[in-house]
Amino acid sequence: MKALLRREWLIVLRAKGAVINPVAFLLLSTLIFVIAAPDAVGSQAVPGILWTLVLLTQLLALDGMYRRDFDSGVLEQTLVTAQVPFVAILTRIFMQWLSAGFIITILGPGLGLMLGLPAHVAGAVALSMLIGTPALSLLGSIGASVTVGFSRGGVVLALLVLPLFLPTLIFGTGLVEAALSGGNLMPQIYALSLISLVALAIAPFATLAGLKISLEMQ
Amino acid sequence: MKALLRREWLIVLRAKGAVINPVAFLLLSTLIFVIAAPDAVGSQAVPGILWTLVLLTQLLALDGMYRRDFDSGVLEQTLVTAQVPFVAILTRIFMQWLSAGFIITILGPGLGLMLGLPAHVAGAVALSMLIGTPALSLLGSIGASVTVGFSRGGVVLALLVLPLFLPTLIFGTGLVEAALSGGNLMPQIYALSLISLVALAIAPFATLAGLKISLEMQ
Amino acid sequence: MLTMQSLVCERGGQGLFDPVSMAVAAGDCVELTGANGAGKSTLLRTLAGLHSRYSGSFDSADSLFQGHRLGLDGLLTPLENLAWFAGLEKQPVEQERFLDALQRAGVLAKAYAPCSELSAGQQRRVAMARWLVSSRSLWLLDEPLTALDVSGQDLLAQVITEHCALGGAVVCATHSPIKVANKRTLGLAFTSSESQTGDGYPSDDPSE
Amino acid sequence: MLTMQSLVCERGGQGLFDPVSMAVAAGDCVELTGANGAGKSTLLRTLAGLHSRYSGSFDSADSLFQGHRLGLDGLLTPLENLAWFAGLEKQPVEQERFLDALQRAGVLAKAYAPCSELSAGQQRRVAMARWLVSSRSLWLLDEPLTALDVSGQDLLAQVITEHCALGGAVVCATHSPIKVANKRTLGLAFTSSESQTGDGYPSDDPSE
Amino acid sequence: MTESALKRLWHKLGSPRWFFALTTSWVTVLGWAALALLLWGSVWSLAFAPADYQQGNSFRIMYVHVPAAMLAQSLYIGMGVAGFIGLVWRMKLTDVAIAACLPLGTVVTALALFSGSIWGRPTWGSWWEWDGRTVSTLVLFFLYVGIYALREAIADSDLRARASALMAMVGTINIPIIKYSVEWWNTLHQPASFSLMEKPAMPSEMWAPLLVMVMGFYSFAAFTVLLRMRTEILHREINARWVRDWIQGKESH
Ligand code: HEM
Ligand SMILES: Nc1ncnc2c1ncn2[C@@H]1O[C@H](COP(=O)(O)OP(=O)(O)OP(=O)(O)O)[C@@H](O)[C@H]1O
Ligand SMILES: Nc1ncnc2c1ncn2[C@@H]1O[C@H](COP(=O)(O)OP(=O)(O)OP(=O)(O)O)[C@@H](O)[C@H]1O
Ligand SMILES: [Mg+2]
Ligand SMILES: [Mg+2]
Repeated sequence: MKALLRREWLIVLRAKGAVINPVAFLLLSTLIFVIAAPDAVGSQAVPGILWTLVLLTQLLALDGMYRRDFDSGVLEQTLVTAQVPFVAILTRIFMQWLSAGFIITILGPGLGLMLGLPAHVAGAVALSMLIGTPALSLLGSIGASVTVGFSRGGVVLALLVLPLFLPTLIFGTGLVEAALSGGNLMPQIYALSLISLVALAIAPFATLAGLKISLEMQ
Repeated sequence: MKALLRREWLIVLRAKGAVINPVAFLLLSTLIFVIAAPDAVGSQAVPGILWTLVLLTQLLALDGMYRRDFDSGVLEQTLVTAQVPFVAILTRIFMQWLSAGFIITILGPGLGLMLGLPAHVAGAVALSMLIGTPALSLLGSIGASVTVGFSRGGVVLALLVLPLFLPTLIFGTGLVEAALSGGNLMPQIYALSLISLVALAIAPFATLAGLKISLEMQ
Repeated sequence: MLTMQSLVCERGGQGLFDPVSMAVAAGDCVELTGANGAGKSTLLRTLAGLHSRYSGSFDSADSLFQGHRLGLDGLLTPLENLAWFAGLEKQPVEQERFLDALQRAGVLAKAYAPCSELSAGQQRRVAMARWLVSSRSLWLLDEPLTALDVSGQDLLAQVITEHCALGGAVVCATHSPIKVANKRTLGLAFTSSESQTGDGYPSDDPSE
Repeated sequence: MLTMQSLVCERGGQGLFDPVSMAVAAGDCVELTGANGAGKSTLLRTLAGLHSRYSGSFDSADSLFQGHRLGLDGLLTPLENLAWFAGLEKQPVEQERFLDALQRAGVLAKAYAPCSELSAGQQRRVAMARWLVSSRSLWLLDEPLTALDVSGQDLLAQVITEHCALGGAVVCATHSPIKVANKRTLGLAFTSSESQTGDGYPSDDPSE
Repeated sequence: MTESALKRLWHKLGSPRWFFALTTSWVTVLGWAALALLLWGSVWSLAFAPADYQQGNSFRIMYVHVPAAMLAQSLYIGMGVAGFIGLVWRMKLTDVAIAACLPLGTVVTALALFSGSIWGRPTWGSWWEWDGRTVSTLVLFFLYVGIYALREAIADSDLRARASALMAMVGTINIPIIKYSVEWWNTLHQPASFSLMEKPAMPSEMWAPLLVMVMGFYSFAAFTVLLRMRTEILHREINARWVRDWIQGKESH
């Protein structure tokens, strides 16, 4: 367990890309958006725009989730050697979340301001992302595990997971909107937590199955 | 030349993913957008939104542009064996455009309608993408060639090329907006064509240089 | 340690080789031979649990698997790779042991360089160091001689001999004989056709 | 066909081996030997123009390069891969020649299967078929014996012998001698230290 | 039923021959039922059912739209169930079921979307409105496309089977969540005009034909799926003894 976490951590350190880049991508695409559609800034649509960008960022970060380990044979070793692969899988998912969802959570409020959200909803933005992004990492992991064997995984992955991301998107957006309109946040909070929990329940098993399938392709 | 084109074509046929998927991804992300931000539909911001999504689609399609050939050693062979690697590179870029930019062009008007653009600007949308997307493929190829050696290319790539995409984005959006406001389209058309031509002039050389650098990493 | 009963690995619903039955006991070193495409790698992957399309049955102890892909993380140094692997096996992380293993494998000089900057043979040697660290008794090795220089090939023979002497067992696919004293050989061939039912259905007892 | 004057490949600003000077003429078969990490692959990549960090100079004819990575597209069949390669060399696409080559290499049976579904040795054999198709006279081969079964190794020796007999030349990095009649050997070693300028600067005349 | 008995049943189901024998009668019945119901239903609904007092005849699209929409969802859930069975009991036949449901489901979903938007023209005054049901149907469509792309990408039949089974299951788990979330979302900013989407209190002479059409659609689906499964069985078992006997039996008639 400790050794696994250590490795993940080292990789994050070495391939700094993994950490810095989701940040940069999110910032850049927000920027692009602001440049391309200035009329949208400060509009009703901002929460939705923000969450759409979060989704796409997650998507981009997902693609590499298992690819390196698959190509190098590290994945084989993990499944053959580890007594309980779930630990390894959960570790990986956790790190993926740390290097994407968590950072997104930290950036979220700032981007909100960039897009013209009032400061008083910053908390809500952060909260929505904090309890929403785990679901993205967990569900995304399933899609990544099934597509890692493909030559052109990228977009099949997108196809598979984007529909699964939809509920998170809706409730995440809803939470921010509710905060904007000063409504009650509880329903969205419950819903998001529920989704993340369901995802947590199925993701490890589904991912394991997916990885096994991908490994059999060799 | 013929043989090269044939190979590219076969690959597109085999990895159908490459063709069907940019389509699906573009549709999906537009869908997501509309769901997340219904208030933006039919708003002033639509041209910008549309082009932002096109950019992100291109980005996702770019990642795999040279990766497979790099990992399999096909790239080595091309550079060592081909008298003029430019031909090979241009072939690849062209196919990438066919399987992404061209399809985007075909879809564009439909998506415009989806996002609530009036039907009479459909032509302008298609035009903007027809002369805009080549620049994306060409400039994107440069970024892809430099990052193909990286373990986690995906997001570095995004970082490198998104800024290059900005001018295309701006004028593409501008063209559609001009059509909306019934203004004169010529300036944007010239600008977009110019960008694409400049990109066409530098992309092959830059890509070749990038690929050589990547290959030296081994 | 490993027993196979009329085991046949399948690809695309086709049996690859004649049914294999064999019992590998502690101390055995089995050389797995066969022409290119005979099914050696597939068999090893099956025994390692990475390939589930087979008929017949087998029963094996926890194994160490070394496939065509080495399973080293290019971003990490040999030391870090060993530490990670030990962690997978729930072993304590003791740098000295790892350094000894690397020294034995002859890549101590590269202990602190990222694995992606090692030559083909050097990476192979790091993989060998991993076997030395591992606590598994059954080794499944796929063409371990690849990319090893002469000294490396001798070293490999030594390592295997010792492992068997210590009560381990090795199944090793190879095309050029390994210099191990009393080894057994398992040849894969495809002669008979009744193993080739070709109906595309899984055996009734996937025994999993 | 190939001449090297006191050539030293560098990695991280360090010379890898003692300066190499050699002239390879038509008909020569040169075996490139050296311990793991000696720099064989790097030297071959340099000669192929894939590695530009070296001192000294060399001058070589158009070459066919076979590195650790085979250069086959897994999505395409062997036939299609050969056709693509012939196209790269601006050769006409003649299925018969390709089929002959595949037959010679012993993978005719897989001519129409995607290369990703070939075994390690079968892929090696397809690569060999590519040499047969190629029109290049200088072959740079990096450990071509890898994954080949016994018959494949004999075949390789034959192919190389013939190529040299027809006025070609072969430089071949290997750890186990290839059964070719009158071959020369080029051993890479790192003894002296003055080749190791270690100043990290590229040579002044990369001669490109 | 005890665990072991269940296992035996599944193994029996898994044995193609048994399945084939069992379903022989079913196909014919379902086939004719589908034909009859669809004919009867369409004639009834198009010709005899009374026109809607406010929508006029455009409402008759309902007789295609609603069955299509319902079937679209049922087929996906069917795929999920088949996937589950296939993964747990390693039953190859279930993949044939998935392979059969997939194109049918995609087409039917498209039909629901298409008919819906045609219907939307007269009633909403626009081809498309963003609303709970429209969105969840659209997402359903993409779930289908996703699995389709997945199947396209995998060559080996066995792995294709397992992968698509897995994703079908995951998707099925998510369908209720998607539906719920989307319905909830649509209450957030729903244009008023959607009262029409609520089940209209239809007079019986309006919904009776609808019922017939729904049954027709479902039996047609069951018919095609079974048929494909049986053809696939024959295809795979072609050199098995019982198949030859069966074929001879056919010819002798
Ligand atoms: C593209 C647009 C549309 C889509 C995607 C769509 C989708 C659906 C779906 C998923 C259902 C639920 C079927 C079930 O019970 O499981 C449904 C039912 C229904 N739809 Fe639509 N619909 C669309 C447009 C329309 C329009 C324009 C009307 C008429 C004004 C309409 C009227 C109905 C009715 C009456 C039902 C049956 C009520 C019920 O079963 O609860 N739909 N539609
Ligand atoms: N990508 C790289 N980056 C940095 N150093 C490298 C890289 N690849 C190899 N090296 C170093 O360069 C030296 C020569 O490597 P090379 O692969 O040429 O050796 P080799 O003779 O081919 O060894 P082998 O017999 O194992 O294939 C080795 O010491 C290796 O550590
Ligand atoms: N991923 C795959 N998909 C389909 N068929 C495959 C795949 N990999 C290998 N095969 C086929 O299965 C057979 C056995 O392959 P395998 O790799 O086990 O042979 P091998 O004995 O290891 O050969 P080699 O000595 O070349 O390594 C070969 O005929 C090959 O064509
Ligand atoms: Mg093998
Ligand atoms: Mg080498």
